[in-house]
Amino acid sequence: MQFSTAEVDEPIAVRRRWPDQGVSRVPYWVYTDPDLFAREQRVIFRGPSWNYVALSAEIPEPGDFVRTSVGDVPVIVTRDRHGVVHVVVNRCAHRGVVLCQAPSGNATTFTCPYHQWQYASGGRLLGLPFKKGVGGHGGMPDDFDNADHGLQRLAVTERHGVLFASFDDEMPALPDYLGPTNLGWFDRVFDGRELSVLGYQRQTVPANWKLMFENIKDPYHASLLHVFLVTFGLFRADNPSKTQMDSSGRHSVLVSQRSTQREVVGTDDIKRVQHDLELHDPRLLDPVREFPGAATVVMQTIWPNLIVQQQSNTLAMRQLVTRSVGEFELHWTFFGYADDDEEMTLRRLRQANLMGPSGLVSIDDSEVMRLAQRGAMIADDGIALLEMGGHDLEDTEHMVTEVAIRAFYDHYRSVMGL
Amino acid sequence: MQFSTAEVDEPIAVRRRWPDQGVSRVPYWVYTDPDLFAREQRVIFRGPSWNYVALSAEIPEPGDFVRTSVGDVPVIVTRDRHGVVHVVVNRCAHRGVVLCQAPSGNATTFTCPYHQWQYASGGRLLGLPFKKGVGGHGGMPDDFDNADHGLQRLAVTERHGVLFASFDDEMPALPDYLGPTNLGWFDRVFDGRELSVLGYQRQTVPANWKLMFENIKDPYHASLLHVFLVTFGLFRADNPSKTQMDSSGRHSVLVSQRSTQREVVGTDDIKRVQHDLELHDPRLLDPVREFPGAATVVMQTIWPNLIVQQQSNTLAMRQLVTRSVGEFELHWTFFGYADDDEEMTLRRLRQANLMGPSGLVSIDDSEVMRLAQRGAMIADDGIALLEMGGHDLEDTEHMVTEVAIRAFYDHYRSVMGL
Amino acid sequence: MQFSTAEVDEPIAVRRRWPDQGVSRVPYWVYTDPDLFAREQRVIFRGPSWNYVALSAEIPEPGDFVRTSVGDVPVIVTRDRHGVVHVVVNRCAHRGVVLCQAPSGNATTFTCPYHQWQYASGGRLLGLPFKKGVGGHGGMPDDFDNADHGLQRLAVTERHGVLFASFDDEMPALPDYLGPTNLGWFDRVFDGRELSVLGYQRQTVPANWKLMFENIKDPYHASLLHVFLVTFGLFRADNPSKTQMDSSGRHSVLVSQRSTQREVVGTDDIKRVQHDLELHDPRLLDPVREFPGAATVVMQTIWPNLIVQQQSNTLAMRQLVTRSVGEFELHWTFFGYADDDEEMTLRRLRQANLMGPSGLVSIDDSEVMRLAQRGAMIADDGIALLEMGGHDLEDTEHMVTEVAIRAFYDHYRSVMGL
Amino acid sequence: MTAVVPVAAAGFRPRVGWGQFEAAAVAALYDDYAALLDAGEYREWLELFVAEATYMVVSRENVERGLPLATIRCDSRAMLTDRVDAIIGTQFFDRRITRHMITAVRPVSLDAVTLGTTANFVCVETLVDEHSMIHSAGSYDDCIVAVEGILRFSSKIAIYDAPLVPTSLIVPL
Amino acid sequence: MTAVVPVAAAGFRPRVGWGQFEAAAVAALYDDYAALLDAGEYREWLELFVAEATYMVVSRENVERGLPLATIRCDSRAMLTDRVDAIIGTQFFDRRITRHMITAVRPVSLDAVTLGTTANFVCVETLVDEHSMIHSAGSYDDCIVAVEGILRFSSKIAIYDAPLVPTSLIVPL
Amino acid sequence: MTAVVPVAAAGFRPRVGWGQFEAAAVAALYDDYAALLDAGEYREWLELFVAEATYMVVSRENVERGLPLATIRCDSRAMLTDRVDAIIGTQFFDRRITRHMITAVRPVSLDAVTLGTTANFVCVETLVDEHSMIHSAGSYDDCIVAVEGILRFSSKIAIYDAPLVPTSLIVPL
Ligand code: FES
Ligand code: FES
Ligand code: FES
Ligand SMILES: [Fe+3]
Ligand SMILES: [Fe+3]
Ligand SMILES: [Fe+3]
Repeated sequence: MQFSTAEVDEPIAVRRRWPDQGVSRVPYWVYTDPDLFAREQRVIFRGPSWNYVALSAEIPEPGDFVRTSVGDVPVIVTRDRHGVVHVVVNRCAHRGVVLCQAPSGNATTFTCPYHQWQYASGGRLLGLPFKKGVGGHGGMPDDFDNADHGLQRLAVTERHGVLFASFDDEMPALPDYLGPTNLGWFDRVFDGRELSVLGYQRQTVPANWKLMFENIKDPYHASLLHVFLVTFGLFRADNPSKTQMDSSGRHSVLVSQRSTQREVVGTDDIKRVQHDLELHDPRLLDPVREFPGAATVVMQTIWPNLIVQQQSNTLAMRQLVTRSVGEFELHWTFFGYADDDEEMTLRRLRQANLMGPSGLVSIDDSEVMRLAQRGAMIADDGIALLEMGGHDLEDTEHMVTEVAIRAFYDHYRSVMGL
Repeated sequence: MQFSTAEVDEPIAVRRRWPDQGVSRVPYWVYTDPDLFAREQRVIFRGPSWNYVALSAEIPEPGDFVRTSVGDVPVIVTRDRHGVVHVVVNRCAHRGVVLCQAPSGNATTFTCPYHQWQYASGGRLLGLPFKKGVGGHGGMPDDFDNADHGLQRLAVTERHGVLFASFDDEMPALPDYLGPTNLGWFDRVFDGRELSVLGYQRQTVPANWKLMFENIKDPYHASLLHVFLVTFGLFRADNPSKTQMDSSGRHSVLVSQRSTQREVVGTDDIKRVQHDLELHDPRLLDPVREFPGAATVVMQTIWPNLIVQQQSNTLAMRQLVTRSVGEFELHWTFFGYADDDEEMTLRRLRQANLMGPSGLVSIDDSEVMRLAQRGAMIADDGIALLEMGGHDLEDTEHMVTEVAIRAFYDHYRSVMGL
Repeated sequence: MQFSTAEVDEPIAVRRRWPDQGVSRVPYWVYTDPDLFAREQRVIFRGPSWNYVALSAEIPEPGDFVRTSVGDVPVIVTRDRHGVVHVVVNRCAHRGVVLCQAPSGNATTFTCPYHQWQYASGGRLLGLPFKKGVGGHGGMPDDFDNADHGLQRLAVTERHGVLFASFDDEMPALPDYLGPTNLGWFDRVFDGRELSVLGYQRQTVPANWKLMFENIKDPYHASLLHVFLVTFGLFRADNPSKTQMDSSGRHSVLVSQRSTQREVVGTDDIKRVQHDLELHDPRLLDPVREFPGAATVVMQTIWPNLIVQQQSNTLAMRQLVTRSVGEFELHWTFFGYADDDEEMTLRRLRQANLMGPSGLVSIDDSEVMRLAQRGAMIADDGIALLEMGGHDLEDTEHMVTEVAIRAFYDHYRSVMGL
Repeated sequence: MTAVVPVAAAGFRPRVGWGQFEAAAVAALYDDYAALLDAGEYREWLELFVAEATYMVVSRENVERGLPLATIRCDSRAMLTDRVDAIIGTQFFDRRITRHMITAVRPVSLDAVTLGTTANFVCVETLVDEHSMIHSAGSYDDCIVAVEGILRFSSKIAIYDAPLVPTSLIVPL
Repeated sequence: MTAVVPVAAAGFRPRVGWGQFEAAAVAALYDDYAALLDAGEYREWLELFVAEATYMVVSRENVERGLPLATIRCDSRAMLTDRVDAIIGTQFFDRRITRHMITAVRPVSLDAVTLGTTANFVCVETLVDEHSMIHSAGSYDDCIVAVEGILRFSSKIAIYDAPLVPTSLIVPL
Repeated sequence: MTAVVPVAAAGFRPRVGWGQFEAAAVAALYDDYAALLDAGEYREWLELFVAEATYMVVSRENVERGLPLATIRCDSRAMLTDRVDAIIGTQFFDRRITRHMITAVRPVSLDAVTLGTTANFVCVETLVDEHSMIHSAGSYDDCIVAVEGILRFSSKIAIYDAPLVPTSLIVPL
């Protein structure tokens, strides 16, 4: 079978009407409507988009594979015996069994447990037992052609060790998809050096997936919610910073620069700051500059399922996996570079304390997403406000704006026909 | 945002048709249809009704607040610095975060964790960080007016220490809402004396919320289900008793009088009674008369979310909080009077053993509600029978009737357009 | 109330269209659409079908009863004081309480806990408290007739100790319902000898109920999935075997014959076989022949909720109880014959290690059903393939076919109007 | 006269020595406590209390807010017996099978007569036709005395963490 | 010959003394039992049984109704070994990670050779891609003997409370 | 310098003797550990570690795949103190009430200074307005030393079984 990426019948735009004020408003039903969620799966995650699936460094050798998901479709990312990477849907073409359960491994064939149908790394059906019957009895019809019954394949692209896949075969090349500005920021971290995977952190968040993108595209909250960041000078609203989108608004990057000092300037953002707090073990935060330029925090969101995180020396891919309209999984793949020395590796591992399900920054975010979802679920006629920084969709040179969220919903509306 | 209290589009009355026999029948889909439940939220709990929210004694001081719910809308009941009580929806006007998590406390401002928007006790938006931007950058548009972005306020009324709220600003005064008869019974317990809160008991019940009202409006079951009551003479079908509704049928009161003896009279209701059972510690039940008149049990149901319980000397507000079509929360606030001596307080605390999630009376009720919901869920074409005491809607002078339930559904149908 | 067995309004066939290739394809939405599931309850389980409910040996004495379900309707199977078996819906005719909670017992009357309405074994309403009121007050209307308010009764039929029930009063006799071939296989195990119940095993399976029938009607998987069976010679694809349906295709039987040896013949099915594996305690598998003919495995599926299992000497009724579109319960009633000696009983008890939630055969099946459901839930536009053995619906003399599944869906489509 | 407010310490209580009490005997008392409740032997379970014992089940919410209301309040073993009589004889409910998992039993106060202990509990409940699930979790705040060499509870307070009880709390914690 | 009906006492069994058995050694046996199962070391786990040992997993329903059927029935350690061989070598299933929480280990019978014990268990299971959840809860009814000073199970019956098993019962209880 | 990869043994570790360590004292250490965390006394909880102690919370997935990343990584008690400061002072989250059920504490390595232990844990969590539920299950892989006769953790690794953490892991395991 193949997923249709065709438009779906139900006329959502009729049932649901976006507020007249446009993208400076977000109706709460975008976080709670199961039909809308089903539509998002079809037109966004199974539609014309490049979904992050893995780092090439996770499957360095021929036969290596990892399991992951594109939207809520389980897929296997494989490297075949010739070193070519494939992404196939993890569902048997016979009767639909999810056939691979290992989170990762090395195999050049995949066999379904139910009737032992065997597939190649690229999804091709290699063979099935009793195809010709047994003792002249049974078997598949003469017109049965293995070629028609492989695992569904996705289009695959790789750039500097990062793997993306799409259900759409007509996708533009990744550089065109990202646009020049965001491509530049992408290449800043993925500069062609070999990556080394440090490990995974995974969590479920009881919130709609779009709240995660809102959160990362929202510099406004950082200096207000993340007391830890501000307390230790990692982020301040008055730090030099900027927000840059691609032309469609679907991708964006937030760039900021650590302040060199901690004195209190007269900004609003420090009400809850613990001025007296000092680290007992400074090794928890001993950032060193490793990238060209002054930026110390670069958070890039790549439509529709990826956040590339560079906070000081902790680097991670944050992959969104949608579970339901009210829940998503966040998979963090922490990495460094193959040429990191052990001291740098230890630094990254220690700074990882800031991120993930126990992250001294991200705990705050998970919690407000959870509470925002609860707010959205109260009733379906509420509306969120996105007016910080005005109503426009332009790049900015500061952090006091919700522009990247507006741009996100501008694109979302066009894709979803809302 | 504001909740619309307008009628909703889906023509339920068309999809669902009430049985021709009228309110002496109840179709089981009223307990199981999620669309109907959503409509109840809009037209009942967020419609023209006075919802119980708290006792004034729970927030005696300026700044005191408690969290609770109206239907499935979380609200905060606050007392401002001037002593005025407000009820506001517990959802930030910015991007919908449920902002207050403390079950109770003292605060004259409420700050949302996400971007530190700050609200007054009455919901007015006091301020937000970076409203004017930072260093000349960003900030809210010039036309942004705090007055447009407060927490949604509910109308509030208080009578003799009991607080009610409504999403409808056009509500009649509480005495008119209750009607003379039920107002009289209300004032019997709430006679203006200062109340003292003894504590809370809370439980979830896997049943539709209306089954709770049916149960309390049903004197027929009391002498048959509650063996403990009958065994110890607290209730008998042949006790002097009556059932009184208001003119709309939405409120009702059941009044009964303990029998002075335990001999077996020839009623049907004693099959399961344990004649030989005696209390090992009579302090568990040593009721004293404290109200004028002979009534010893007065159970008053006030549309749409309150039961006022007086069973002997145990007094409690039972607040219904709807969670889903198949589950509700029951919040019990046990109270006495500020002038109770310690002996009376202890008596109330001991008699509390009869009520709540471990109540020697209410355990029975929770269980039959659970089993009635399971019965309703079997299939949606079943119908319950409400013919005890006939088909009418008149007050009665006895306990052998389901009239108060019929009256409840008579009102329910008119409000719901069924 | 009575369940209507009438057709339902929603025009499913319009919303859902079966693939053009017919029954050699199964669209995944048959496993995931809640509306379809509701329709199945009405037109299949509450429609013209004989549902297995119990073995007569479970309720040998007058007054004996067991609780079970027909589809998702809880029922009680009772034997009245005269020895007559009845099947009644376990829901009070008054206000819907599920009245019987004991899994089994002995009682000639059933009393609802809520208001003590009392029913006879056959569901007749024997009486209710206060029917005539108390002291001249209240009570039921004069026109209230107990005869109108019994528990809903199902039609009941018994054959050789096996009890079936139906919501349809016009059902054909069981022999006609089964058809001659399947009746013959049925009578092979149920030959009129008295049965003895050895015990129960019960499990929930997170899969649509039809996947269970597919699994049992699928001989193709047996030699490929069940390594234990093949390893110990209990099943091989090249064993003499056959698949036989009734004329409608709804019932079927799979018959196979253990091979006398374990040498490897050149079939595909032994990839995973553990050639070196020997039993440390051969008593785990010491089958003896007990039925006429050479068949050692006979798996019969009887529409819509029964599998009769004979694997060597382990005999069990597998009853399907639907819980939701994505979950069913499997209730295993293991039995033998009253004239079994203790050695045979022990043999059956030991061979029971092959079946049930811990069965060395059935563990495999539960797991693939779980994984097939997960595959079906991925998206609703996938399609399963049923071409093994061709496209036809004819009986076969071999195991290399999916014909019985095709026949099942052929009947399913006609009943469901798909 | 009985204290109105449960004397539960909401917070942490540091460890003291076992004094004249044997740790193993205290552990045995808790083990028997769980085994008796989980076998439904409520009458025998009563024997683990002295006649004057008080038994309370209370929500952490009330304890922390200093409110005197308990969910189950027995000011004597006799009153606890009345509750057991009710569970066995007068209440209607579907059977609950419980498993009380009691861990971290710690001595927290000691005098010539009484050992104060705290412990954690998680109560797993199985209802008819349902899977086993967590009913409640919380902590105990108890007093233990020796009666002719046998340990008994002179006071027991079970403090449950979640204010919301799932349906009912029937089997004692 | 082996008893057809599991010799499980459905009800409560009162405590006896530990006799010649050391309470700590019995506790260690149960701790190793849980640790081995939860690490997936099924072969080593077999070593905790004597050769003649019987092992059964039974639903409380069958025990209470006096029905002989077990869900897992091994009439010897050899038969239990066959099951372990199957779990390791022939069965298909997604990996289950378990945590057997065993509490309230109590001596309930004693003779010159054998100590009878009961205990409570709650088994928490973690499946691929899912959160940890309760798989089952119940009680043990066991017999323990000393073999050259080392304690082993001569019989073990795990009685699970909920008749309905969630999907499958693969890892022994 | 600190090891990059957590020195957790993914698999089973056989039992050794208690040596110079008292089993009861080790049990008391774990009991205090649970009681302090579950009472929210995080500062006092820090006292159960020696200054040089390392503390890690890591997913079984990373351990089994040999990946060095931990979910919480503290290379000293000072760093663990920084985390406690953050939990108390800088992080935003709704209150979590936990119950750490720790069982099967077993000695698995012993030298003149250090006792290696493993144990099972199941952490039950209660959130505002919700029922108590399982947050996580897993095993401990610890090192214990005696400081002036008092037992302390010199290293602790909590390995949780389910790769997916429900929302957040805030209270230490
Ligand atoms: S379902 Fe995969 S081989 Fe049949
Ligand atoms: S959501 Fe409340 S301040 Fe932004
Ligand atoms: S509901 Fe059964 S008697 Fe009233
Ligand atoms: Fe953030
Ligand atoms: Fe009642
Ligand atoms: Fe099978």
